[in-house]
Amino acid sequence: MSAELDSLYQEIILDHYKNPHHKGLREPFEAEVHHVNPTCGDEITLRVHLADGVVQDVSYDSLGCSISQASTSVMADLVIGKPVDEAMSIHEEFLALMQGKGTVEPDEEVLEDGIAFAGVAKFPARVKCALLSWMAWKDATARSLEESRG
Amino acid sequence: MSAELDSLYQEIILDHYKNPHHKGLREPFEAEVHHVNPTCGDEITLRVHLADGVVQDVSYDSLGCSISQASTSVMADLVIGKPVDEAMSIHEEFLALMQGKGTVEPDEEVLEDGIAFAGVAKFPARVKCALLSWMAWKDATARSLEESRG
Amino acid sequence: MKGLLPDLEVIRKDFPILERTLADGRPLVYLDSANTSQKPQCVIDAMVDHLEHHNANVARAMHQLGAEASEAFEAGRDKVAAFIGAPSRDEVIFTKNASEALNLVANTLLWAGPRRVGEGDVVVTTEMEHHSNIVPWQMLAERSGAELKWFTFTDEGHLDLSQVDELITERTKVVTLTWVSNMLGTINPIAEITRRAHEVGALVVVDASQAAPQLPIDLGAMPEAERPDLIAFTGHKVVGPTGIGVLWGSREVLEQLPPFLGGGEMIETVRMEGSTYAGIPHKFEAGTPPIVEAVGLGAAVDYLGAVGMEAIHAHEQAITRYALEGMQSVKGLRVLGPLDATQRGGAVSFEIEGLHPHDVSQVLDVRGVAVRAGHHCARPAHARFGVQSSTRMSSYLYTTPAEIDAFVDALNYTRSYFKLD
Amino acid sequence: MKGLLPDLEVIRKDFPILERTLADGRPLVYLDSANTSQKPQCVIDAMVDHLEHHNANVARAMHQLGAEASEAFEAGRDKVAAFIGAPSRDEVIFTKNASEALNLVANTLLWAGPRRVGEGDVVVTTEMEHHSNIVPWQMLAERSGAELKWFTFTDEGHLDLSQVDELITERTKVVTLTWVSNMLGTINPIAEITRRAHEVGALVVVDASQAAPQLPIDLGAMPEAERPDLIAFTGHKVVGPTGIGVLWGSREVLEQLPPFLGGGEMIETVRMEGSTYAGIPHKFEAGTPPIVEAVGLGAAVDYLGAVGMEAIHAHEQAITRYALEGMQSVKGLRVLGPLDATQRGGAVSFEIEGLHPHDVSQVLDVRGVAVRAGHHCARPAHARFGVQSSTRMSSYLYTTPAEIDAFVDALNYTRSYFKLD
Ligand SMILES: Cc1ncc(COP(=O)(O)O)c(C=O)c1O
Ligand SMILES: Cc1ncc(COP(=O)(O)O)c(C=O)c1O
Repeated sequence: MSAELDSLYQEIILDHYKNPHHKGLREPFEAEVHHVNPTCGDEITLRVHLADGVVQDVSYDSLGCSISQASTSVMADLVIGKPVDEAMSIHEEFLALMQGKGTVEPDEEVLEDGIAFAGVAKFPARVKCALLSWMAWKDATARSLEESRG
Repeated sequence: MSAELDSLYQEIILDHYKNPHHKGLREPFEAEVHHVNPTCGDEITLRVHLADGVVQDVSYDSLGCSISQASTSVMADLVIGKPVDEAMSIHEEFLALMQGKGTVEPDEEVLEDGIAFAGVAKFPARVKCALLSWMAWKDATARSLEESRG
Repeated sequence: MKGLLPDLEVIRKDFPILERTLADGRPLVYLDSANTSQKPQCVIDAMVDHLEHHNANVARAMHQLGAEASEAFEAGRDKVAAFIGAPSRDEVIFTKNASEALNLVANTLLWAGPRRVGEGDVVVTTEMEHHSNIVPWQMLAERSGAELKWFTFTDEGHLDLSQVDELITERTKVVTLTWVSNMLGTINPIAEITRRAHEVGALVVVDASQAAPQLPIDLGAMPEAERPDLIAFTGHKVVGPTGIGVLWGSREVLEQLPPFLGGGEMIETVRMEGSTYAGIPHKFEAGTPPIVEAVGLGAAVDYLGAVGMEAIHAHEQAITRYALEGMQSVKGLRVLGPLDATQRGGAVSFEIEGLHPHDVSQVLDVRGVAVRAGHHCARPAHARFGVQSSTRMSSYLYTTPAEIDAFVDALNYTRSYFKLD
Repeated sequence: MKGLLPDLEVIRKDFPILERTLADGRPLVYLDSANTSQKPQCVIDAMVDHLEHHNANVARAMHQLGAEASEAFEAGRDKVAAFIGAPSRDEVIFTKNASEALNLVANTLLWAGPRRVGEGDVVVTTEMEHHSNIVPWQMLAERSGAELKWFTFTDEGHLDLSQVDELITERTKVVTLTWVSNMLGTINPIAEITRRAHEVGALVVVDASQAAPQLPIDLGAMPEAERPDLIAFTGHKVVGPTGIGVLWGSREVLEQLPPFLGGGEMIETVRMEGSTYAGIPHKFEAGTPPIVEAVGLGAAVDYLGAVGMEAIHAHEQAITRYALEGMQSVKGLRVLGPLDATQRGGAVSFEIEGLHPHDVSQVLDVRGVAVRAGHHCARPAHARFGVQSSTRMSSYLYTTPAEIDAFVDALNYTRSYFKLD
């Protein structure tokens, strides 16, 4: 039993939960979004700052469970400083991992600490928790890009 | 099988169906009502003329199956010329017979040709057919009484 | 007989009710499938298994049972989406029946949004609709100030398409019609009418209640110009349970419509001062959805899919052709609707001179033949023929030629019982 | 333990799902009954028997199967009427769930009639409602121009009745509130509030979704001044199936309300130019009703009646008292709602300092204990406490003290798993 729980609550996840990286809302930003998980009420306000095709900053304020908080922290680590295209493909990779029901082997090269979420994929009800901030990031990034285009 | 059908389609019923009594809309009347059986579309327009506490006339125009047509004819026979109170108690008696699921023994003294409908009570779907005109009559009579009072 | 399902006897074994007997030990000849279909064992078993082993509320419950129930429920949505070839599974909304699905559309069109229907607009329906596709539009017209107009139909039971130009104009905001008539059996030219309606920017709402059980539907394969914007059907007519209906709508249109009922599951955030709403499909699914019903419906459309909708359609046509032939041999019988089996669905309404439909269905019932008598919730279509009601026989994938024989025999017996000759 | 159902082990045997095991072979400890209840075998069997032997459409079908189906369906209505002591069985309307029942009322109040809600009128609800009893009234307020006001509640989870005079005035047209809160567990003083609302002529709409499963309800025995005008509840929480809800309303009020959805069954006569409507209950039941669901719900309320609602209520109180005691022994745990078991229903929401509800429910789930985590469709009530979500345990007639022990153990284990001390 504890083994099953441990596969979900990896040390890395609990560490990020206790000490989230990049937390707080910062300037500058081109887009701010607010996403909610309607089933449980978890919320995130997230800002994206893009420049020269690179994710310069992701800042956020959020309330939620260990999985959603840790996932936000890991996401910020992964995308900040990356070209938008590369960040998007990391997003795709994380999404595929989460939707794979535990059958997808995570690539540590790409996902780094994100591989700790492999266990979450086996808990369908928690997948939404892990994806909340990623979806918010994708949404905000798309808006930032529109902003800069339009 | 034919026996079961015969218990429903008594000769008396088929006779009234072919040669309905008192049919047609006549003057004078105090109330006219229009009732519909929403499931099958059977309709009746019925007028009641009361005077001196007696049902002087019941006239009607109707469209419907053998049971509903015959029942209307028998009803008119039974109530025309009767004091309103007595007609109401005949109505009660007919209602009890119809709702008795075949367990009520009809009283020929009171119901005359109406006893032929005893078999209908065993066909729940047809009870509504037999009652359509009786309900219309009761409604029209109640309105006539209000009319004369008010 | 050509076109019959090859495994008809095997299929009949799937439907436990077909084995029961009625009064006097008579076998059941069920010819009322347009009213509601019978259920195969696999649908019943799927529901029982769900209730006995996986029952929990969905979406909101995060425990193991909740995950199982949610998965079973959403799998029902996937199966329905596959059954009609929906471009996206999120476009499938569960309602309580087809009537609610049609009301959902008529109701939300009254409120703010790009599709809003108002004063001066025209809503077009037809004279051959089921009441469930007339009354909601009457209500919309009354509440919005829009005008309700309708196609009439010919003596042969076909929509009078010469009215198209008059009815479908720049003022027309909605065109709604049935794919297959539940009374006449007519199959309407959905693609053609949809194309015309789309040309003027009107929304097309199709009542597929009688089409879904009988015709292969592949929305994704239809050219967009000819694809209706919304279609509705009902679980209990596609061998599924009562308590569930389906509204499919294109994502674009569903996103344009405001929410319908308010409550749990359809919200994003609720504050006392105001609320925001979830995306589709949840936006239109307030409250606990029909969970065990979605499980049953999923099993039902899987069953139909396994038999094959093409094969079911061919079977229906073969049976209907045989029935039409048999009925025309009955003296004084007039069919209300097309006589060509290839142009119609399997519901055949008729009248017999000198006999009231109640009396016909009564005699048939005593012989074990279950048909429907009345206006079949299509009073205007009856009025069009100057009749108040009719008798209707309707077959389905489990109907045999022998049952049609029993039906025709019973019609002849009825005439003789009432001494018509 | 005093108050427990004497035949608890026998009752548990009636519920097949209680015998199943979860991952790792752990027994199921189902403490999510306020979300949805489990189903006894007799309910499942009644549904199966109906589908296998008596399935047909109701009202409109006049053959033998149709008569059997109609009788079974209407018997469901009789049983529900008896269950709540309804003055008349025609006052029982079947909807798809409690949410639809509440929307039906909020929706029809917008349209013509003596009860119409308009500009300048006030609608009163409370801050402890389920979203399904908030959002419909927000929509009504927005569409009618009426003002929505609400009772707040105290730190102990009781309605702040000092607001009565301010909220219930001559302008108040509707007062709606939950009988038992699904989040706080609070039992509200329905009789008192109804009396006050009736004094100003306001309509009283009670959400009985959590009351019907737990409290004996006898509408007929209530003095008219204190009897709500309408009450709503849902089948799946009273050991019945999904896909069916109940709206009870006094005949007088139901007759004053215009129809809701339009379509088959709710009409008297349909012409293309306009329609007239049937009397209650059919006026509010458009389309094919939840037939097999009514059969299941009838069996469900019969089952509860046979066990006895007084006995079930006593059982719930005993279990809830025991649970509250156990929970208070858990360090850092705070109950959101009344602490006195005699003043509350069996849903107990709580938070544990330093733990997110998802994480609590996750650890519990791995131990086989099914509880709910989130806002339980009562976000405003959570906001009132300054929290975003909570964990909720909810018992029912099949819950044992041993299950409560397992639950409390699991809470302590959760604290230690997350190294809280
Ligand atoms: C108090 C309360 N009201 C309304 C509802 C809504 O019931 P349903 O989801 O069946 O419509 C619920 C349950 O979810 C409830 O607990
Ligand atoms: C053509 C058509 N439309 C709508 C309906 C309504 O379906 P339901 O009663 O399930 O809402 C029916 C069946 O009764 C129908 O045949």
